[in-house]
Amino acid sequence: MMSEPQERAIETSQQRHARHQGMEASEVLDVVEKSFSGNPKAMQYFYDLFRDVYCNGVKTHSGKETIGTMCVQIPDEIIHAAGGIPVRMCNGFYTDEEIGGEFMPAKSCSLVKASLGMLKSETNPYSDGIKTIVNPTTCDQKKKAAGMMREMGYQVYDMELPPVKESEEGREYWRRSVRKFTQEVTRITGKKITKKGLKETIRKVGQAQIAYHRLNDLRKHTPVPILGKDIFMLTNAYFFDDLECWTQAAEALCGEIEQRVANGFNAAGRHSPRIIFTGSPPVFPNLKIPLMIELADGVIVADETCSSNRLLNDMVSVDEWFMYDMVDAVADRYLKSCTCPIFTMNDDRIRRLIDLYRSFHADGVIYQAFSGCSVYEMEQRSVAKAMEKEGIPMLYIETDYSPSGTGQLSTRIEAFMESLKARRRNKR
Amino acid sequence: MNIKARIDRLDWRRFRFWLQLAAFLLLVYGGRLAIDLGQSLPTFACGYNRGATAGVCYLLPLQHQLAQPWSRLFSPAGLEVLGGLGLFLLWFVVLNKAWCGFICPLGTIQDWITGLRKKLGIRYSSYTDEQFNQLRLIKYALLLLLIFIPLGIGGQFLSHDWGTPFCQICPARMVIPLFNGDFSQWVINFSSTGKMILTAIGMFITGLFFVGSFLKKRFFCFFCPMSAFHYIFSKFALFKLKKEGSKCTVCGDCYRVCDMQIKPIADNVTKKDILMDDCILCLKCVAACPEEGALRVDILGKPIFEATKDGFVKRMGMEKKQ
Amino acid sequence: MKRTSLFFVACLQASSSAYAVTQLWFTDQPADRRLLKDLHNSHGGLVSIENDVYVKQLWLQQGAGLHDSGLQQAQGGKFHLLDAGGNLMEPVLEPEGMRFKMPDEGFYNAYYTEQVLANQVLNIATAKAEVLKHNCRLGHNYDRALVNPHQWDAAPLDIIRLRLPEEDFHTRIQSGNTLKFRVLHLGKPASGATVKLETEKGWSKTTRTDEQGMARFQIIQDSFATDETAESGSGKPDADSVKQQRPPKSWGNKQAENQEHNADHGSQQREGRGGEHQRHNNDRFLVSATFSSPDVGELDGKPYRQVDYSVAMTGRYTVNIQAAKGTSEALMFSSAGFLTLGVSAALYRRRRIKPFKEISFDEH
Amino acid sequence: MNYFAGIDIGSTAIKIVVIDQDRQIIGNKVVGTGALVFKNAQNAFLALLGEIGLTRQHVSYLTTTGYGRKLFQDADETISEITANAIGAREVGKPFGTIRTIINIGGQDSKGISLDEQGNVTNFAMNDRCAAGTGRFLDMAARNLEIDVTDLGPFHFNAVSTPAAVNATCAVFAESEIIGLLGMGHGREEIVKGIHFSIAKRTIKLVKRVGIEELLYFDGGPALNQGLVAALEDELGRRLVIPPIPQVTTAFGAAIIGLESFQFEKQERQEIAPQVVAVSGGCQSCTCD
Repeated sequence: MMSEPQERAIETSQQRHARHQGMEASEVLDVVEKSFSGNPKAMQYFYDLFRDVYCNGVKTHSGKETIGTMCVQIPDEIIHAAGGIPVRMCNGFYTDEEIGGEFMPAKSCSLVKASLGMLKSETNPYSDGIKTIVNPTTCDQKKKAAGMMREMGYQVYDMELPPVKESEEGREYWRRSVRKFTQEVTRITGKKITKKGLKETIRKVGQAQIAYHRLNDLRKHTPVPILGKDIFMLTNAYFFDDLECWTQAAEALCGEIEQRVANGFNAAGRHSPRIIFTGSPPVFPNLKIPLMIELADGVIVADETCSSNRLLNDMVSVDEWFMYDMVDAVADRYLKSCTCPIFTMNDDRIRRLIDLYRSFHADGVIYQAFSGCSVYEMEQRSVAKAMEKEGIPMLYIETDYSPSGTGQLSTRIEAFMESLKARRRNKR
Repeated sequence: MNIKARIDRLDWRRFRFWLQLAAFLLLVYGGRLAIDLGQSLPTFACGYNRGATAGVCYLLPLQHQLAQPWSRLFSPAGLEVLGGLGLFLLWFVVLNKAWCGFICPLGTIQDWITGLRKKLGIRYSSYTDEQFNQLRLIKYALLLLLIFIPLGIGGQFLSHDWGTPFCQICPARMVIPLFNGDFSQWVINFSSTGKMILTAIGMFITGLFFVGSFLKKRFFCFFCPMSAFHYIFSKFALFKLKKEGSKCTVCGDCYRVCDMQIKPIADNVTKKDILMDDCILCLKCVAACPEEGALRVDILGKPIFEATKDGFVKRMGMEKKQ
Repeated sequence: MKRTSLFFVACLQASSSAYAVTQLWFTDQPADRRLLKDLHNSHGGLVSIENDVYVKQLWLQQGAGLHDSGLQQAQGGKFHLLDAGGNLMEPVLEPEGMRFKMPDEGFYNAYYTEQVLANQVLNIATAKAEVLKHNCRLGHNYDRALVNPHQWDAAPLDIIRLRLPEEDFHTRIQSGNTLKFRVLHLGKPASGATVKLETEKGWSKTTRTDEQGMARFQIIQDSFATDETAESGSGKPDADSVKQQRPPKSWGNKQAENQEHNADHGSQQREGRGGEHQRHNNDRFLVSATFSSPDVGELDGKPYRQVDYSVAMTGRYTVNIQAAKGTSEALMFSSAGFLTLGVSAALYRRRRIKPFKEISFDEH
Repeated sequence: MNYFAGIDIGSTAIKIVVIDQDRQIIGNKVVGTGALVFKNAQNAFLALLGEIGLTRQHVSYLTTTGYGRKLFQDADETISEITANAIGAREVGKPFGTIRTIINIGGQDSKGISLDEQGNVTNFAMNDRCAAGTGRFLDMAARNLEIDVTDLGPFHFNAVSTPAAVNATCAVFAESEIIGLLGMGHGREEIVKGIHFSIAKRTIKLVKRVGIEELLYFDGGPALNQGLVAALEDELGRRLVIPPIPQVTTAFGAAIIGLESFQFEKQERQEIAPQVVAVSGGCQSCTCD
């Protein structure tokens, strides 16, 4: 006797999307957690956080005013001061990229496609719903995304970012944008920004930055005490985690890593080449290239990407703690030192890379560009030239979120690691 | 913790406040204790602060000496001008422009006025880039005038009424004696056309000085011919402001806190010796730099104060509250 | 020859006026104007500089007053010199006067004494000059003793200007100041001596010394104007003439400025500077003292029954600078500066709230 | 006597080389990859050992390379084909001088590798996912023209008139382009020659990214194709160094790396040895009697 087939509820689109996301996230989390021995214990907070958010459907900011941000240039301090919670919408899911691909050109960059794909899917892993999205006018694709997001029904605030950051006009333009945004964000959250409140959030974000810097400085040690994939996990968590929880967890990690340094612990292999990672940002779960590097016996000791280093590197300095001065100071932090390739000049980025290479005693640079991200693709040439001039080996990888073609990529990465090892051997 | 690390973590603002106060008391009241540092001080130790100043600003004897008859000025006896200059350089070479940032009484007064503004919760003003570039030339113009007018007197092209022209318009002459209860410089001198014009301008500038330094940090320093004079010799000074361009992220933190709005401190990543003409070497930039070793102060090539993350965090009040 | 004739004139004058006595004093103005170019103006008047040492040259002058005088050659009198420390030293004598080096900071005192016997009256005339040596290069940390006057006890008649309160090397005597003189006869106060102060302008006052040999003058509040002020002042220095005068409202002219460089020339014309305050205007004054004692004696075999002592020296005074200074005007100007910047900054801040500054084009 | 083996598991063929400690090739074998990659490789390896009279135990160090390198779990070391290729070329090219640039055309990818004076990889470039300009492209073309791959060389030299222009860079589009050319009446010889020039141009563009320096070395299966060699030389305007057995350079390089690693480890062991003795004296955890 065959039992009567039970009436089975078909997944809603949100459920389906959550399942897709969960599948993808847990696959990457498994690699991150299980393919490496000796993960720091304090990293468990972050592994669990990702699993909770992407696989178990835990909403970290339920019931709070979350404001989506589309790029690293949106001042967190100001959103926090207005009682909002900034959540970075840059997304790394292939699932979402495929959704985005349905309404965006095939040649557009994976990150923008995935970010819009997630917004389109109407699921939000972080909170009950995001109504407002702050979109800076960085690259063309993000600029045009604003219209699409409006179509999807989001309230989009266009934050004007100048394409030139060296000029005084650009600086003044951006300061004006941030001042206007400061006013606007209070309208969104309905809470006034006070002098004291802003000072406090500058301090809080500053503390997160201090924790990050502390951790980052530890990576200068040989042997390197922590793998780059863990740092990417940590900084990616900053996208959406509660600021203070994040800082606390990062400080706990610092403590553990400091102990490791004292013990001479080596998180990587004996001869692992030390890598500086740059270019398009690895955003969870698209940690494809970083993981490949570290699985190929490399170790990422530093990075220059907007999902990690650029997110937390530069700190706010205020001379007089007045609203005017603080807002301007915050504005400067997000413009002057930003090494995003959307600006006309890229000298700063090259200089940063060379400095990272030297101060982190690195062996080589790996430059990831998402195909379709024309600015990173274009800048590759000048960076490669500068690196060659400095005698810094660099591997340029053009890639996207698709899981295919890994064989080719891993061959290249491994060959690069082998050549770095040979280079180091010869130097000795 | 070694001394260097302690210095790097120093609360620079407070340290400087006390240092400035000490220097102020020494220069403005030191004469009463019979302290005499001579007449070649590279700072506004105003000679009109009679009986109380512990030394005399070099600009006063310089203008005097240059006003000698040419027959004497351009004779071997005129070499005495070089003597004064030599003494000036001896003072200057040690501290470089830190004379402005730490010792100059007029600068200290401006900082106090700024402090008052801060207490009142009024924001400061700044020049736009364009204004900055136009106004910065004024101090050179003043320097040229304070050299050529006395020379003109010595050459009998101008009357002695135009003697010590800069002192006549310098607000230090009016302001510093006030601290000794001496109001006698607050006069227009009608005894001659030149004196009258100069003292009138001087009084006008004194008025500007009070408003200006209230609204703008170190308002007068921007026009100070002493600053321009310093800059000519600053290359040879032992005290140096250095920048490690490769470590700079061009975040502009240093520029933000700069009282003198010196932009190259942030933007110039190639120049190692970053001391600019407007600089008062107050070292606020070094204190506000979050990049390890990007800015530093050297004496004789030895770093004595260096930008550190640690120090930055402490000075910005971002340390974890215990 | 000339001197004798002058002497007679003096005697004639003496008969008409009790005080019109011929006096001897020193001047640092060379008769030969060509010499001026080698002289420098120092704190102590004209000097020449030899090997970086100030050298002062003084010439003798004789006459009844500043306007009635002429250069004179020494007639067998004696020169004496006190250095900055008050010690006697040897000057270098020259036909017309004396010259001496001034290596040290302080006041040098030069004396010339001459004796003439006539009509059974022995005239002992002394010329005196008090010359300041000061160079700002050497600093200002000097001893009070350097500022205070020296005294030469061997002087037949000496007149000493006592110092003004808080006088230093930079102090100028200004019109309106009270000057104190002490007259000494062989180092002892000469009471009852006649002391006359005469300014180049013609204002003069005569007084007698008290028991301490002291005489006081308040120099007339002079504006160096050739108007009534100067003339009306030539009486007694009463309270009215000392009263502060408002500075005239017309200021200097070109001619005045050009004459400025020759200001040290006593006999120059001042007519061109009507009604002006000129800070650098300075005038000389001549202070002289005469003293008689009924001593009986003999000089070169000729008897005398009375000795007339005289001494004279010049000094400089300037316009009272304080009188030429306006505090209210000063406050007005500083307020103007205060307001200008204050208002413009306020306006600027207001205007900045508006978003953009438009670029304006020139259509021509 | 120690022996070292290198196995290059490529997309179309498995190449095996066994060397002795004097770096002399004792034996080599090339078999098709097939679907059962590991099994085929294992069998071929054992067969080769049998042919030269050795057993697995004689092989002191086994190095695998190629895209299937990770499948061969028996290996002592896996190495990327780029490094192996470079080391192999350095060794093989020694009689000709110092190899500075390698052109490698394999089954599914083509590479340009530049070496420094010591034979270390300084830079390399690979074709992206597309199969254009690879061995697979030649296979496809030969199939379309109904000739054997080994005949491509002779066909190239038999062309009498101007080679046909083959513009497509994509293998799929090229197929239809070839059919089109045939339809227009072009001779197969001219088409073959055209294909060779097309591949040559494409390859040179790739190699230019790493910089072309003297000497140029060309290997991989397609290096057997004299026509393609001629086309590359003509396009470059220079002579190429072609190894005697061009397919096995990479496997040979892998074997050399195995040899070097073996010697390095041995040397290291000797260096560390005295310290080990000193430590073992105080060993408490040792349970043996």
